[in-house]
Order: sequence, then C-alpha cells, then structure tokens
Amino acid sequence: MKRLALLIVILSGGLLLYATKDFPSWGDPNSPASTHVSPRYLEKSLEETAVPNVVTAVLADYRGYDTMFETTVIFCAGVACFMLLRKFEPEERDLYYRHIPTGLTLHIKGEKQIPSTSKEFEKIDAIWTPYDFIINTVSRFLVPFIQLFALYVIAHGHHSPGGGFQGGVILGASIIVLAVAFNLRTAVRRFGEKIDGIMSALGVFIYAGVGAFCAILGAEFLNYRALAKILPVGKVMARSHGILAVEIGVGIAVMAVMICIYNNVASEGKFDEGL
Amino acid sequence: MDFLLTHLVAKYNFWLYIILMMIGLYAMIAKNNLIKKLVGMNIFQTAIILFYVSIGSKRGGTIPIVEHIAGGGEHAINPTRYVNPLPHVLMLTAIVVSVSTFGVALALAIKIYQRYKTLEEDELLTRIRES
Amino acid sequence: MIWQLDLAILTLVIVCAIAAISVKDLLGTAILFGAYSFMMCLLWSIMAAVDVAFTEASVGAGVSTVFFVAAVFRTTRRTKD
Amino acid sequence: MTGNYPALLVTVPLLAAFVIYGCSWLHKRSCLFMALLGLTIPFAISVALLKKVLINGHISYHLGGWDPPWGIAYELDPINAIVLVAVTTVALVNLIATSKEIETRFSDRRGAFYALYLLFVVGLLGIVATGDLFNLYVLLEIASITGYSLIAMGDPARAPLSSLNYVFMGTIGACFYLLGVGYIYIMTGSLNMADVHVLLPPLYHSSAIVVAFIFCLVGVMIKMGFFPLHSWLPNAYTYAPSPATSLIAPLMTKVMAYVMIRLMISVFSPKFVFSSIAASNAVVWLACLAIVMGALMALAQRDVRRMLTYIIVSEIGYIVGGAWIGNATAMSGAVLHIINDVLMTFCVFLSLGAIARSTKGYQIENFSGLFKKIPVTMATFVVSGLSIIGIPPTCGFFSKWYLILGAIEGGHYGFIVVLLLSSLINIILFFRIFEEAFFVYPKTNAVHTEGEASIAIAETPFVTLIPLVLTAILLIFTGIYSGSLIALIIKPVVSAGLL
Repeated sequence: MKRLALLIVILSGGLLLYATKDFPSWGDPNSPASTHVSPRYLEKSLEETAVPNVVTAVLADYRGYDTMFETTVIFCAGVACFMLLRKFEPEERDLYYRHIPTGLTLHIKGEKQIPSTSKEFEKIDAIWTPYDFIINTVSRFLVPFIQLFALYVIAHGHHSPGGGFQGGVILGASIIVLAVAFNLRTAVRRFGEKIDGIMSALGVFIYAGVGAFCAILGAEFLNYRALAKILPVGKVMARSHGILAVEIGVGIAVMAVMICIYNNVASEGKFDEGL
Repeated sequence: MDFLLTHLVAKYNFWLYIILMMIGLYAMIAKNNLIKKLVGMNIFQTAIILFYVSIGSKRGGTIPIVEHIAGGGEHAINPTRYVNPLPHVLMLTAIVVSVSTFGVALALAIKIYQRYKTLEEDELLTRIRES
Repeated sequence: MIWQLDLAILTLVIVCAIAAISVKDLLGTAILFGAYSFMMCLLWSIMAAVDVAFTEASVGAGVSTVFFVAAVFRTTRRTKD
Repeated sequence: MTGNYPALLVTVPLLAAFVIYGCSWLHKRSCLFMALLGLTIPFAISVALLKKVLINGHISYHLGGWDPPWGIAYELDPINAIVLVAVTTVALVNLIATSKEIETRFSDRRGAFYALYLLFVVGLLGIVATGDLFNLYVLLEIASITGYSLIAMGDPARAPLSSLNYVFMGTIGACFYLLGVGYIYIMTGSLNMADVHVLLPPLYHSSAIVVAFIFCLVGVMIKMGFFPLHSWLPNAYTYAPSPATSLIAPLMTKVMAYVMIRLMISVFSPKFVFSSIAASNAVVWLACLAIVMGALMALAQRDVRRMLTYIIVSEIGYIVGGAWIGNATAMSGAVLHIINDVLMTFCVFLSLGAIARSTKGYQIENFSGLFKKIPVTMATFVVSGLSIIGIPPTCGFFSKWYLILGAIEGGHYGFIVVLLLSSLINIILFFRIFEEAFFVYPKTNAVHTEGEASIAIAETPFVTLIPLVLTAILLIFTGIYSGSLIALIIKPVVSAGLL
C-alpha cells in the first residue's frame, strides 16, 4: 500500500509541477485571474452594494447563491451528525452522583436513579475531575464577551473582516466553552437540543427565504434589489440590508450546527456526558 | 541578492501547496488509522485552499476592503491596489465544506469504533471477516 | 511582506503537517493539526486574505480541533502509525 | 413567476428540507406530506421547463440579477432539461414507493432522513442545471455529504465503514475537481462555463489547461465509479438502506457521467478533447476494460445487490466509452444511455427492495419460487433485467444500438465486441436469477416448517407496487419513443456541440 501511495503521490505531484511552469508568475498583477473578472468586484462593489468589504459583497451578493449552498452544506453536516449518532433510548449504565453538602460521590449500579427533583445531589460524569474554580469562573466571565464579540463580527462584516460564518462559529464556541468547562448537561440546559435543531433549520431558511422573497417581489432569486419595494431605502442600500439579513441567517445556522455536531460527537449521541 | 531571495520565497509559495497536498494524499492512501487518514484529507483540502489564495495574491496589493473616499466613484478605486477577492470567497466556501466533511467523517469514525472497538483499518477488516 | 517571516511560517506548516500525520498519539495529532491550521491562517493573513484567515482561525484551528479532541476522547488515543 | 422556474426548481426542495427538519422537532407526522410536496413541485417545474426549452431553446437564468461572468447563471438546454426530469421523477417515485419503509425504519429520525433525501435531490438538480464551475463543486459536496450519511444508515455492521471509505474517495474526487477548476481559473480568470469555453481556445496548448482537464476528469470519474477508481462503489451501495440505494445508485453515478459530458462539450470543446489530447482511444479502451471487468466481477457475486452494483460499474463504462468515441451518434447514444440507465437501474433496485421484503436476504438462493409468491414484483424485476441486457422493446436496447452505430462510425470495433460480450454476460447474470425464481421451489424443509403459507401470494403493498409497475411501463415507453427522444432532444444539442 505504501509503495502504491508513493507512486500515486509522485505521479500526481509530477503532473502538478509540470503544469506550474505555465502559470503566470506569483503575485503578478497582470495575470488573467486578476484582470478578467475580479476588477469589477473591486471597482463597483461599493457603488453597487454599498459594502466596503469586497469579500463580503461578493460572498453574499454577487456569488450569494454559492454561499446559500455553503450554508446548506453546514446544515447537512449537522443533520448528518444528528442522524448518525443520536441515540434516543437511554442505555443502561452506571450513574454517578455527588452529594453537594458533603462532597461524597455516589456510584449507582443498575436502573435506579436519584429523583431529579432532589437538590442535594448533582449528577456527574463517569470520568469526573473536580471542578476547577479558576476555569469555571473565567469561562463564566468570558462567555458574554465572546458572544458580544461574535455579534460584532456578524454585524460589522460589511466593513471589516468577518461575517456570518466567523460570527456563527464564535457564537457556537461560546456554548462549547460552557460544555467543556462545566459539563455537557449544563450547556444543553442553557441551549436545548430542540431549540438547536429548529434554529439550524431556521438560519438556512432565512437565507433561502430572503432569496425566495426577492423572487416573489418580482426580481430574480436572491436579487436583493427587489427589497427596496418594502424597505424605506434605495436600491443600493437594499442590497446592503439584504446582505445583512442573510449574514444573520448564516450566523444562526452555523452556531446551531456547530453546537449540534459538538454535542453529538462529544457524547456519542447520548447527550448525557461530554468532554 | 534580495531580489533573488524574494523570488525564491515567491516560487516556494507555489510549490509548497504541491508538497502539502502530496503529504495529505500520501497519508490518505498509506496510513492505516482512520483518524490519520482524516487528518491527511484535511491537509489535502487545506493545500488546495492555499493554492487558491496564492492565485489571488498580488504583489503590492492590500486587503480587499475598499476605503471610503469622499465623493468616490470608480476613479477613486484602483483594482491593482487590492488583492483579488474572488478566490477568498471561493475558499471561505471550501473551508466550510472541509469542516462539514470532517464532522461527518468523525461521526462515522465514532460509529465504527462503537461497533468494532478499533480504528485500525487492517484490524477492522479482520474483525469484519471473522464476524 | 517580510520574507524571513514568510519562509519561517512556510517551513513550520510543512513540519506541522508531517508531524501531525506521523506522531503516534491521536491527541498529539489533534493539537499538531490545530497548530498546522493556525500556521496556515498566519500564512493567509500574510497574503492579505484576511477573511479566509479569520475563518480558518475560528473554524480550522478552533472548532475543528475541539471536534477532533472530542472524537479522540470518545474513541481511542492509540494508533499504530 | 414562470421566469423564475430554474431557481425554483432547486430552491423549492431546498426550502422544503429546512421546513421538514424544523418541523420534525415539533410535529413528526407532517414530514412525509411535506417531503412529497417538496418533490412534486420540482417535478412539475422540471416538466414545464423541458417543454419551455423545447419550444424556446436555451434558457439562461441569472441568479441575483448579476450577469454571468460576475454572478452565477443557470443554463438549461434540452439535454439537461431531460436529465432534470429524470432526476425529479426518480426522486418522487422512489419517495412514494419507499415511504412506508422509511417511516417504520427511521421512525425517530424521519425528519432528518427526509431532509437529507431532499437535499441530495437538490444537490443533483443543481449539478445538472448550473452553469458555473465552482457552484458545481459546492452542489457536488451537498450531494456527497447527504449521500455519505444516507448510506451510513444501512447495515450497522458494514455501512459506516463503507461510507467512510466513500468519504475518503469522494473527497479526493471533489478536491481533484476543485484543483482542476483552480487551474482553469488561474489561466483564464473566469469560472463561468460559457465564458471559460470562449476564453480557452488560445490556451489549448498550455500544459496547465491539459492538467486542469485531467484533474477535473479524474475527479469526476472517481465520483462516478469509473473502473479503476470504482473501489468505493460496491460496498457503499450494497450496505446502504434500500430506500437510499434506490435513490443514490441510479442517480449519483449517472449525474456525474452527465457532468463529464458537459465538461467535454460545454467547458472544453470536442476539438480540444479529441484532437489536442490524443487520449480518446486510450479512454475508450479503458471503458472497454471497465465494461468487461464490471461484468466479470458481477458474475462472481452470489449476492444480487452486490452483483447489481458491479453492473453499474459496467454501465458507466458504456457511457464513458460512448462519450469518448467522439462522434455525434455515439455521444447521443451515451446521453440516451444516461437517461435509460437512470430509469432501469432505478427500476431494478426498487423492485429488489420490494422483493427483499419477502426474502430473508439478497443471495440468489433466496429468490427461489418467488414468481409464485410475488408475480407482479418479479415481473417488474424481469422487465428491468431485460432492459439492462438490452432486449428490443425495452429502452436498454436502443441506447446500446446507438452506441454500436457510433462505434462502427468511429471504427472502434473493440468496443462493439465488448458491448456484445457484456450483454451476453448480463444474460447469464439475469437468467441465473430468473431461473431460480421461476423453476426452483423453496427447499422442502422450508416448506415443511412454514407450511402452505410460504407459497401463498404475498404481493408487495400497493403503495410500492403501483410506482414500480409504472416505472416498468416507463422503461418500455422510453424504449418505444427513444427514436423521437434522440431526434428531438439529444441529437440537435450534441451535433451542435460536436461540429
């Protein structure tokens, strides 16, 4: 196998090197890639979409259709992880509880369970390390700031690097931080599975829905210019607002999917104990 | 000397992605562990992303965020001053696709491990043959 | 562009990639892979692809590494190669 | 609104998938209804589009209102309109026919299953309709990721590993395609297929373009399971759950074959493909090898489902060979074979799924005495089998006929010999099963234990049977009308592309 691999690698590497000789030199401002299609984006995007960050303008407007499917890919991954891993039937296994006042650990075998109403006991993971005061406090303190930063990244994507994806991932990471620092149950209690599932669908639905709405308003699919009919702004600003709307959709979807994948992977789909 | 070195670095950049891609491809074919293959797959994808980003770069170009210039029109914006934004857009998509594939593949790997308690391909094949 | 820095990062990327696929501990692979992604992200920000770099920093070096560690935690650290 | 049909064709099932997944958390029973609705509308739209394309000719739809080289465009010509109709038909009929099995088998996650099902269809529809090279990659990944996860839901012992192997191979394929697109982009600066087609001719001698073509082609060939690169295919399709197999097995490989033809005609040009790269003979011989090896490996299987997966490998060989012979007749034959093969592979897998209800497994021995038990279902299986062999009234004959005509025209006599040989092998393959089902009765001890009940007619439920019979009738109808299919739809486009 190793020899075969080496052969394939050398063969395709050689082919690629052979092709490199005809490339325009690196960083050449006169290469076809820099002169054919892209100058229009740089020249006109501010004028046509009122978005200074050209990458955002191209991502969400000129090639917005790609981005819709990109969000769909993420959604597919979330649904796939849910479908592959999620187990609904509770498995019989040992449970561990901690008696909060005394700090004693209870190991319960079989099906017996301490009633969930009991305030004195707390369910803990099988591989449990005592809570670290510093980690807990710092993460609890940081989470709101992470979320605030994520919202900034989404909202300010028009003017600076960032946008729905990055913001969505950071939002998702804020919940994942909770799951890592405390335990999975805390995170799931804060952000339930049902909400998560609905939000992942909702986010992509916002994106595709804005597109379909433009079609209903009589323009092409995803032509945000049509939004000017219902928004009190001009056609160029309507594009800018349309971009913001889809970025928000992307952010919601990506956040929900990241959390969904993490929860399923970290708990093997049982949603009881994680990392 | 300085010119030679910059040129070398520049060329190095275009070849690097081939080296990385071949590392990834080799890992995907030759490695026995499924997770290692996955890492190879990711390196392979990142190498392609590097290639695309290299297409977009321009000597002396800055980041593709257009400055607000009072009364600006098309005269105010000189496209050669900014790097090509299109490959960046495409690669955002590619990064997202790669993380999606990665997530699905990890889920599959966990499912395989749950059943066979191993991630080594040869052990998996012998266990399948036995059962 | 500072070419010394560029060269150093380019070398580190390759080193990280080779290390990630050859280390015999999957948790180590996870961390090295995160480092690889982060080096890549630096490389892209050098090439002025800020959006791509931002995405890679949050997705590649951030969330994927967490997924990876979670998956290793749920499976095994041991590997023969 | 009719102007927006090309976009709605893809986005209606897309929106339906999101709604289904969202609703599955609130109300599980409405999922099936919405999924049916989400596939019926695109079916109607695709038929309307086919009609429109036949009347008005080429349709170009600019998404987001941006003109092509800058924005993304959908390009519809008669050929891809008819492939779209085939895809939506198969997806809709398969959903109706297998809905019962899906509902019982995936009861707690049916929302997710339907969502992935619809997204798979979205991916395929987009791949066929799109006129943008990068958009094709994204849609390809949608179809692949949903395909991986649908396949992995099958046999818990084998399906996840088969699916993971498919992930590795599929990702290499998609990445090679992406790399090829990158090479095209660096040389031309454009991603729109029509634009690239115009920009390429001066660059045909450049090594980068040749390598780009090779990488795109290899990537697509991995995805369609062309012979030396088919290793993922048999396992993935054998262990998938049967509703997913009868969706994925007919569609994925054929749609990728269509992508190959599209790359050859409307991105690169036949002139480049057949003259600049002197590889067309080699590819035809490789296709011959694929046909023979597929048929021989099918002969070695005792498991009927696995046998059929190898037949797919062999059928892909027909299409690739026909496309690379390089004249209009053979190319029309290849396009016709894509459509016919979609229908007949679908029919054979669907009837196999229905048969599997009454048998315990997919081994040939399990088929004994089935004609007595489920006569109608077996009849549809026979019709699809005859079509794959290529017996005249069924559609399989006609595409093979055009392929042979094209091969004679192009002087590829080896291809003709191989085609006939594989048809002979197919006769052996299918008559082995027919014989078992028709003449052999279940072993006596089985009759003793189960008594008369095992002989009693236990026909497939109507919800599966009616779509199945309709598909079988469609096979014959496509066969009868294939002359006009070629004359009206395929030939004009193909000859315009090839001359």
